[in-house]
Amino acid sequence: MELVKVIEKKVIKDYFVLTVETNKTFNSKPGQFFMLNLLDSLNLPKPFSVMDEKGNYLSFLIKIVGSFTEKISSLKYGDSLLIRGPYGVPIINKIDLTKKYILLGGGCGSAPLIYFSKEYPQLVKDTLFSFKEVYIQSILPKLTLFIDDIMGMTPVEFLSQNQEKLENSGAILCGSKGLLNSFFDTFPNMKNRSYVSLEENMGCGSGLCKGCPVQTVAGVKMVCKDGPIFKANEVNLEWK
Amino acid sequence: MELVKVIEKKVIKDYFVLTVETNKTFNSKPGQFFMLNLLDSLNLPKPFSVMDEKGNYLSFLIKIVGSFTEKISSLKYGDSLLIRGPYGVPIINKIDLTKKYILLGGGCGSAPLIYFSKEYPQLVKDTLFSFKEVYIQSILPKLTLFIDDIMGMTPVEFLSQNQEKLENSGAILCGSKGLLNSFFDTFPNMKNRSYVSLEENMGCGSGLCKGCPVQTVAGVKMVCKDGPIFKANEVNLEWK
Amino acid sequence: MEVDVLGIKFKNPIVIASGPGGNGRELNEFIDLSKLGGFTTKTITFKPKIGNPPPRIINIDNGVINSIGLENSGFDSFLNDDLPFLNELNTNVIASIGGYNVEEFCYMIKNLNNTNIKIIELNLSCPNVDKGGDTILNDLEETKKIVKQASKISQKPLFVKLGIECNLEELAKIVLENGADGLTLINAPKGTKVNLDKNNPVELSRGFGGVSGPIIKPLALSCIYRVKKIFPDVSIIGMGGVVSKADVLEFLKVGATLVGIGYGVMMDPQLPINIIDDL
Amino acid sequence: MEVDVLGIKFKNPIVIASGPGGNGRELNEFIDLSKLGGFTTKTITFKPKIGNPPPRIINIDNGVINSIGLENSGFDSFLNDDLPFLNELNTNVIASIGGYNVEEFCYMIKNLNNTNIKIIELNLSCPNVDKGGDTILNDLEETKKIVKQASKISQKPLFVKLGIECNLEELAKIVLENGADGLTLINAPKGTKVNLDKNNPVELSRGFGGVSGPIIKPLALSCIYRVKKIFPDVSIIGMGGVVSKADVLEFLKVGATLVGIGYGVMMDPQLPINIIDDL
Ligand SMILES: Cc1cc2nc3c(=O)[nH]c(=O)nc-3n(C[C@H](O)[C@H](O)[C@H](O)COP(=O)(O)OP(=O)(O)OC[C@H]3O[C@@H](n4cnc5c(N)ncnc54)[C@H](O)[C@@H]3O)c2cc1C
Ligand SMILES: Cc1cc2nc3c(=O)[nH]c(=O)nc-3n(C[C@H](O)[C@H](O)[C@H](O)COP(=O)(O)OP(=O)(O)OC[C@H]3O[C@@H](n4cnc5c(N)ncnc54)[C@H](O)[C@@H]3O)c2cc1C
Ligand SMILES: Cc1cc2nc3c(=O)[nH]c(=O)nc-3n(C[C@H](O)[C@H](O)[C@H](O)COP(=O)(O)O)c2cc1C
Ligand SMILES: Cc1cc2nc3c(=O)[nH]c(=O)nc-3n(C[C@H](O)[C@H](O)[C@H](O)COP(=O)(O)O)c2cc1C
Ligand code: FES
Ligand code: FES
Repeated sequence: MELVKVIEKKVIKDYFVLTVETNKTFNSKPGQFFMLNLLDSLNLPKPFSVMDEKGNYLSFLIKIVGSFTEKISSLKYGDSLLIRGPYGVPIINKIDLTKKYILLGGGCGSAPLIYFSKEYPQLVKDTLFSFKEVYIQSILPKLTLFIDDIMGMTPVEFLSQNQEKLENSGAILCGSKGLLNSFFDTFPNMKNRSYVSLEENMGCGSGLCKGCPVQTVAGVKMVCKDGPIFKANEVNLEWK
Repeated sequence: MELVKVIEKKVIKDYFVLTVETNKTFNSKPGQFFMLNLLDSLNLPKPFSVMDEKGNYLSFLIKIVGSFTEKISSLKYGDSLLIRGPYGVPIINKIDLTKKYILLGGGCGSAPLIYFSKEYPQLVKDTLFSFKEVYIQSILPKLTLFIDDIMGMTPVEFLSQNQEKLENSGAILCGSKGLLNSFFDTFPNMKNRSYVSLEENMGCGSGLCKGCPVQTVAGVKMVCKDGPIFKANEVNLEWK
Repeated sequence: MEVDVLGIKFKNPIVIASGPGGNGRELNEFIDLSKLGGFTTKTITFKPKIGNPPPRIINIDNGVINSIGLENSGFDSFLNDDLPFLNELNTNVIASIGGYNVEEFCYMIKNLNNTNIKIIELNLSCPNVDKGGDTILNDLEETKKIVKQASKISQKPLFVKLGIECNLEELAKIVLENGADGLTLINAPKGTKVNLDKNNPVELSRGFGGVSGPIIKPLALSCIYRVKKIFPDVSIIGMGGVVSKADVLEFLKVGATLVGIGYGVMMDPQLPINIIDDL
Repeated sequence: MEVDVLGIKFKNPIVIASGPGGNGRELNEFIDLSKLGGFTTKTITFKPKIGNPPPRIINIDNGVINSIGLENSGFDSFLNDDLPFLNELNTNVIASIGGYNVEEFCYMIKNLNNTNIKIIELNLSCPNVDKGGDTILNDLEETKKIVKQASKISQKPLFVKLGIECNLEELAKIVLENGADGLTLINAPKGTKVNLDKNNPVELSRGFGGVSGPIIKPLALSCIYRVKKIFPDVSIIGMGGVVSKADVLEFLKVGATLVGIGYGVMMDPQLPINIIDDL
């Protein structure tokens, strides 16, 4: 793993943006992720999508949901952590490049889409980086966000009222299973024009351990290696 | 357990003096010890002898030998830790009060004897708070120490050359098994005038778990509850 | 949070596990044992046992390896010296007994029948004695015989304490079919610590001891879960690394009826009471 | 640190344990497998197995609970698709095989006899399939039969992989007396995680999985120590929580001949090479 240094940390309640300085350029692509770990930890590292890479700086958007995210949220400027990656297939390698896309992110699922919209503006028809609460704006000030609490509705409800946005365009979705399901329940015919970025509990994060399966039309695939981005109509999210 | 606060920490290489502020007066006596633990630790607490108690301040002399002592050595002013105690029988409750004593401490074994000499100067004939290395003086500046490296000999060798110190007096020893054995090998007839403070790996530290046995003339006893101080001729240090 | 176990009322589901709380006298100086759902004695053997030589305690990450070796002053001394004290407590006493053959177990059970103790627990899984329960379990016929005979004689509910170094599901079946009323799960599994800095790098004279504490919690939870799946109605005293209210709820969730605390008492004698106050 | 195991030279004692390294192709993109003492395949079964549904990985303190369920594409696919790649490597390949009956094991062994693989490992202890090795071990007669037959047919040294949820000493005796040449210790013991915040608080669809990582190290060390005490000359591939050079030395100290790394590869694919460079 590579040692990196915390350069900036912007925290607001349960969200934070973490920027680290690296010793090399990783050339990560939107949709890829890194495995992060604390120094001297005997736990497995955990996956986080790149929100931005610029030279020797990598940024992540992280939600505090448990003990690991809690611990990295309390790192200070100059503290070290360990990373390896980038892993996963870049979104750009999977999608139909003749189309334009609505980017729909839910919470931290917005991170890879934020990176995507910066790198490939020509492929983006519109963005819905959606979050429930207003406060998130204070750590992502330069972005136009969709705030449920301001809009008074979810992004899927918003799209139902503005269906023209989806006409002739694909969608790239990244968020909870709830978000994905509600989108495809509402717009079933989007399934063959959309891509979904999946989350699964990960072990190795790098295609070795068979720990992160998803059922696809081509058999069981690994989210970490064959994804996280998949064509929406090729995966079965209900395998239990 | 009680929450206490680090008030002072003096470190020199592998030794440090730790002073904590407590919310109550424990009225610990020389020879007694506390069980110390870190906040949020799932490990067992570990035993440390009191080197001094003054009002709401407790001091310990600690040698860094492993992961726990390493971790407390890196606590900073104001940090919290957990303690419970005091445990063990005060030296004063065990010894023959009609005698005067040579106090022989080896390394951190000096801690309880330093406290004893402060509380009961009338019972002390002489002190040998012995350490191998000179640097220890910088964190125990007010005390007269026996430094092997300065004297060019061990405290037991020194006593062989100054046997008059042992005449008509008892001894209270606290240190490694090596120190105790070398003393009694050299002065076998001191055995029935001396007391030894024993160390044993501890579990509960408070007489519950039968984790810290010593074989005595009266059967198996617990170092934490029945000791740590024992009459030298009543314990078998070779039980294995 | 009152619990009913085979007709016996426990004022809460928290019991002290056998061992770390001794026979109660010392622990009662720190906490009021009458606040507990129950108290399990340190395993009593027919004859006194001097226990293993030191060291008996090896610290490991999130746990401890112990090699006490069932130090106790024997069954008669228990009846005369410890039981009167335990009888005074307003809590349910569980008597843990260990033995080498069916006669020893039966002698002890007969005598316990005439006392106030509420449950008899056969410790067939101590990792720290060369002969005894641990080796009895390896002999399925002997196990059957002892449990059958014990349950015939016992006028108290009979629990059998098992560990994980056995075919747990099969053994559970055997002891329940032969008359045990409940199971205590789990005893400390065997563990070894190596200290490369030492001349004698394998710690503990027997080369291993029993592992307790949070480090065994996932194993303990799975044992209870698996047994409960096969025997949904069996009463289980669950234990292994319980040090918080959340741990207690997790053990209840997988099917424990009562929850034992051993290591937690060594961390802090006050811990069981803190948990009870919080339930 | 060359090691000789039953006449086979290992350039160092480090082998990849079965499972976390897959069948090598993916891992070889991160490290040069030829630097390893050996590489164990993910357990191969006669027929393809789709494995268990997600989640398959549950993080716990100092370890992981996995419920992969032996996902693999079956023995024939292994021979055709994976073995040619493994043959190219300049390291000793250990083939881990799992089965449901003696015929399946024998078919696979016969076919492995004609290959370059160096050791055959019978995985009789996978915690994550409902039928298979785990249940074979509960039937001592079936275990005897399989090991006896396997060792008769095998022209390669035969290792048997055991876990701790069995009477280890007795089983070790049985498999060695019936022709096994060595033992692999230990497979992941069964563990459960409860997440009180969830609707379905017991994680993993089967309610438990196999526990790996430093959390099982004390248990693994004691298994090896205890077996080695009874069979001082047996070759053992030791594993369970090895993540550092010190861990490797500890496993060698209690009697392992080779040391397997599984979880360590998941932490950091580079880890086995870092350790080898440091030995
Ligand atoms: C490819 C990928 C990219 C990711 N990118 C990001 C990111 O950019 N920002 C971010 O904040 N998070 C991201 N995650 C999720 C992140 O890895 C988890 O939130 C983190 O591992 C939780 O660790 P913890 O110890 O804090 O919480 P835990 O204590 O492990 O978990 C807390 C709760 O979250 C649930 N949980 C844990 N991991 C996951 C998971 N992977 N999926 C769904 N639920 C889970 C647990 O079941 C539990 O209920 C990503 C996950 C994947 C697979
Ligand atoms: C009654 C009593 C009073 C004590 N008072 C003091 C004191 O005032 N100051 C002080 O520095 N230490 C004292 N100790 C010892 C102290 O408890 C240990 O040094 C400490 O627990 C080590 O913890 P660790 O995690 O840093 O080291 P570990 O990693 O636990 O151990 C490091 C090395 O030290 C050895 N070791 C650990 N504990 C003991 C022990 N109790 N006896 C002998 N060897 C041991 C280990 O075997 C190992 O080789 C006392 C012990 C007892 C029993
Ligand atoms: C120091 C110590 C002594 C023990 N003595 C006994 C005993 O005498 N009889 C018994 O059945 N279990 C004994 N145990 C095992 C505990 O009762 C319990 O099964 C095990 O430690 C797991 O629970 P815990 O993690 O809460 O301690 C002992 C455990 C420890 C740590
Ligand atoms: C994700 C994962 C998959 C595993 N798959 C197998 C397997 O297919 N066959 C097997 O014998 N053991 C398997 N194991 C067990 C390991 O080989 C090893 O016995 C165990 O994990 C302990 O070692 P470790 O702590 O180094 O991982 C697996 C372990 C993990 C974590
Ligand atoms: S996490 Fe190991 S294969 Fe995906
Ligand atoms: S440490 Fe528990 S009795 Fe002494």
